[in-house]
Amino acid sequence: MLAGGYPLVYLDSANTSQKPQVVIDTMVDHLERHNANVARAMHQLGAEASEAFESARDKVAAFIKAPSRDEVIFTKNASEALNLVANTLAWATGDLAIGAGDEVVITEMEHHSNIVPWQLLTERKGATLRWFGLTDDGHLDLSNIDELVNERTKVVSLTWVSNMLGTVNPVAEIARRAHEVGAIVVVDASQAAPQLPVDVVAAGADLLAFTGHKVVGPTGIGVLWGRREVLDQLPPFLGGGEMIETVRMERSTYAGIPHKFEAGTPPIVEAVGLGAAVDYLSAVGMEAIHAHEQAVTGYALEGLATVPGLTVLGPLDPTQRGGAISFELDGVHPHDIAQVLDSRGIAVRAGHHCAKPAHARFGVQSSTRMSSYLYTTPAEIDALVEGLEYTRSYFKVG
Amino acid sequence: MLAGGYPLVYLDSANTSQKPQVVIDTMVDHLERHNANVARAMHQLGAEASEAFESARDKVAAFIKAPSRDEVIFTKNASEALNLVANTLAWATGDLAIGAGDEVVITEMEHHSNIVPWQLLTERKGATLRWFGLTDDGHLDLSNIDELVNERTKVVSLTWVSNMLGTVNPVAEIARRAHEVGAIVVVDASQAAPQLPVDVVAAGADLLAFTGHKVVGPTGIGVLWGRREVLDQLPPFLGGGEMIETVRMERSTYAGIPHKFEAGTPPIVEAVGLGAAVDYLSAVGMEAIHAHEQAVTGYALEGLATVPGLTVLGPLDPTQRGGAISFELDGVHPHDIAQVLDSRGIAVRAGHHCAKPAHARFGVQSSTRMSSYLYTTPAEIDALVEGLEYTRSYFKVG
Amino acid sequence: MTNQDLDALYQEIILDHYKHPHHKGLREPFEAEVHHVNPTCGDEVTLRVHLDGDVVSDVSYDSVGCSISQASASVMTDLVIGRKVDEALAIHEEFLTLMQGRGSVEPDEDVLEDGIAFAGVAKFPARVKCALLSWMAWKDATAQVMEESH
Amino acid sequence: MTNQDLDALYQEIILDHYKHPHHKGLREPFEAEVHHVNPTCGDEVTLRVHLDGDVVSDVSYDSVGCSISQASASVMTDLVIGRKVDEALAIHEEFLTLMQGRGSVEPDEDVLEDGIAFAGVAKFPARVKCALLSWMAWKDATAQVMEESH
Ligand SMILES: Cc1ncc(COP(=O)(O)O)c(C=O)c1O
Ligand SMILES: Cc1ncc(COP(=O)(O)O)c(C=O)c1O
Repeated sequence: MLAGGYPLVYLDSANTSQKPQVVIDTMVDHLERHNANVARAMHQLGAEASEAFESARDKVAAFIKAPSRDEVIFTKNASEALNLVANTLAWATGDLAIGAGDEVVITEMEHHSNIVPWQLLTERKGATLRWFGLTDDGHLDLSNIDELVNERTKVVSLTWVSNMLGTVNPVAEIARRAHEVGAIVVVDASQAAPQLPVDVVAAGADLLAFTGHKVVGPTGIGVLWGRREVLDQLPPFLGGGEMIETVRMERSTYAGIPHKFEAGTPPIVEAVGLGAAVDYLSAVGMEAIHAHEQAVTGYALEGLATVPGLTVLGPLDPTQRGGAISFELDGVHPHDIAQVLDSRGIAVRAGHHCAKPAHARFGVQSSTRMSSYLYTTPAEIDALVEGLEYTRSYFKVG
Repeated sequence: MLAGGYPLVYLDSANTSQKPQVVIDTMVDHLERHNANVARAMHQLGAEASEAFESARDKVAAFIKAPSRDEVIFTKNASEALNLVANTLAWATGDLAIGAGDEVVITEMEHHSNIVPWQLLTERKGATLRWFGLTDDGHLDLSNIDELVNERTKVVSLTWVSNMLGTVNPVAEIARRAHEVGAIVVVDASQAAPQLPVDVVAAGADLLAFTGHKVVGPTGIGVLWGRREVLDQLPPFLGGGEMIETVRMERSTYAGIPHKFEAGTPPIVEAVGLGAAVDYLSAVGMEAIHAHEQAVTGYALEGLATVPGLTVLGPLDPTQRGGAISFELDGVHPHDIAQVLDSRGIAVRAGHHCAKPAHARFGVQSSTRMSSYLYTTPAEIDALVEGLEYTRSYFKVG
Repeated sequence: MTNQDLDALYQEIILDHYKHPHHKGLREPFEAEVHHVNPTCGDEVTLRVHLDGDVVSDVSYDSVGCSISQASASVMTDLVIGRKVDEALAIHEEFLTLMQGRGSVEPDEDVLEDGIAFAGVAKFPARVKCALLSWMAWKDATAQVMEESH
Repeated sequence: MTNQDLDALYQEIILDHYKHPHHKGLREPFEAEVHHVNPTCGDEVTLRVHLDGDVVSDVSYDSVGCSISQASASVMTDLVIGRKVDEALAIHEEFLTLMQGRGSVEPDEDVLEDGIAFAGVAKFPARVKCALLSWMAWKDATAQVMEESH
């Protein structure tokens, strides 16, 4: 119940998800009864904390079907995971080194967190950033893939599911082309991991990132998965704490994966919470969650189509998209829509959703986005549609 | 109560502190009732989450007497904060740029997290890493400070309180010399912030780092404070999310501090927990905590002196040191000491405590460390001393 | 939030200025042009200032944004055009104080005129930035002109 | 942890090997020398392997570490010196299985001899690495010799 007496209609799950009680309870139990630092401690609490932390790694590895648990690296969020890759590539030597003449390919529908790291990398190393454009119906324009992804391409980094358009991209197909030319493939699964069954190998990824707070886990935790051969070749990212093998003042040597990339005290209770979160999702079943998402999205697309002056940005076929639906409403700015909806207890997002280039592609400054999740009901979609009608009348449009 | 029926005697607070109930309750309340993403959301939950997150920044700014709240940057731990500085310096231009011929000065008593980032920076940029040595009684050897910190010095980075030796370093005095030659001063306050009243300006720091989980806050959150002029000059660290001003595919511009250094969804509930933690410490009073720490440390040093064959590493005067006491016990390896103590419910740390060079300086591989905090009682110190006697008899030494 | 809060936010005056903004469009002459963005939502304003001695003789702008940010630009131009720079800056201060007061500041109609309609906005932290966008751009542009003329 | 657990960990056999380690010290000849570290605690071992055809004819070492890691090195040398390499590797496998079994594996005294005393260690995850340090070093060094002789 919110101020104003309306029940909460939370349609902002692509921004962050709500947490099941079991996630919160698991975290509280850990903080109250097993709180200690990990890896370093020999005592009972330390052993309990390490056990809980490392078993969260096992759970995440199973959740994304990682060939090895050691390939799962805990970061603070998806952004750090993506930056870890771009940042270490800046210092990589050998095959992975990037320099003048080399190209990095992204797409026009990326979240800023999968754009800016590559801008920084290519600017700093004198390499070139290129990208897939978008078709009018919100898909990747793959018509020039063979020219775009070529023998100069060192990295192809793309989102699996767009957080603005909802588009599900043919990741495995693009990965095939990238691998043909010897590029590595980085997949931003921030919106995919919450909604789709993830199999990192089947996806064709060399590296894959997602974030805890969107998969019903806590903030402060993200995941980078990488193929062992790639992770082994990358130089360390942050230095210190337990990422070392041995330290002398003159020189240090580094631990193997995953610890090599986990400097300092990791987000322990956050990893434990994430472990509980992926267990929760697996118990519900990712297939079932995906089916529910498609049903709700289909229902929402139908409902939105009844609102005069409303235009959906992105694919209109629910079987080809994720649960985030961005739209425009003639004559009312997204901020104002979100504000009126909020006065009725309906939480949506207004703005550029950290995807300014995708907005620019469709000639809009900002949009309103509703995003559902496993707890979303058709009645909540009805409330949204009614709320939009009310918004139109409030601003006297139409 | 632990397995074995002993009450817990937690003497590993320099590793991580236990949390007061109010910190846990504040986090649970946030997760259950105000969970949303920050900055981006217009709805009520979003406003509540943003308000809670940003007011945590105010609390931390007050806790360390920061001249401006915008100078407080949330990171995932102290290690990330220190790496953020070393990492952005690698790409800095102008006054802060570091290259061949330049020198970075650290000390032999640093935690690995304040050694490895500077090794990486100096190796990568062709600069030289130098360090203060230690005296036999565990102080910094300042005899050669005028030669060591010279006009080639760009950065002096040192710990305020040693996590191994307990030594409290004369940070302001060293900062004075560093500023004379135009170097910037980075202070690792990971062990100081829990125990001493911190005033970043009085300390003479240009940048200062500490970590949430050692100040009765949660894991997953750390703090970097920096003088605005320095932070403004540093290039961005991680790219993405809310660290931008505007993003086009060709180029982006960046937000001002603190957001420039906070890419992606920040550790929200962790910041809220940290806010509750520093409020708790301030309510108890940092002066009182410091006095308690000195009293307990004095009592512990006396107690340890009664154990035959025990040698303390570091200063023996409790007024000159923090609460971490590392020691050797003739004929018993630290692992074995920690194990026997654990069988009596006493939690200490055994190993190199992420300070291998300081151990090497004293010719030891590893040591046992007891570390107290505001909740530590003299009776717990008595239990430790008894436990050590028992350890000696168990291993039949002396 | 209640319906009352909503109506306090979207006062008639605001909606009027939104539908019929004053002084909109980019005009010549001008001594400084600035471009400001609200990073969180992407709202933008391009704004020009023309000073005639110490008088704000024109402020013209082009902007994309919500009702609050559009109406605020319109009201701002009404308030500053024709004033002496220091008077206009004082009005800017007064508006800033109102916006940052979280709803606890009583606005002075003699100074802020239609600007008092924004009193309700101060209770919505997420919208305060919208209301301030064009004011900040105006201050920035004016400072640039003043600087150059020194 | 109880006192019983503690006694299960620190069996007399372990303490004996700790106080009086077998085959300690670095000796010649050798075909490979390795240096292994336990990153968490800093324990170290330098270890040399001398093969004579397919027989482990000497294993010598210098190490710093706790009772478990010291005793384990001593027991290991007892078990592998004089064996054929593949037999020794099989014993290594068996010891590894015991250590990673979290206390659920029943050790075979015929194969592991004094090594069965380490059964209690398997219940202490933090100490398993101590027990394995020298075994891993031996395996690594042996693999290096085998590789070179191909
Ligand atoms: C002096 C010192 N510096 C840095 C750190 C690193 O802190 P964190 O592991 O939280 O990054 C610690 C604690 O481990 C410490 O004691
Ligand atoms: C597609 C996509 N990538 C990356 C991110 C960044 O995630 P985080 O903010 O947790 O780092 C998000 C969410 O904000 C996203 O939707």
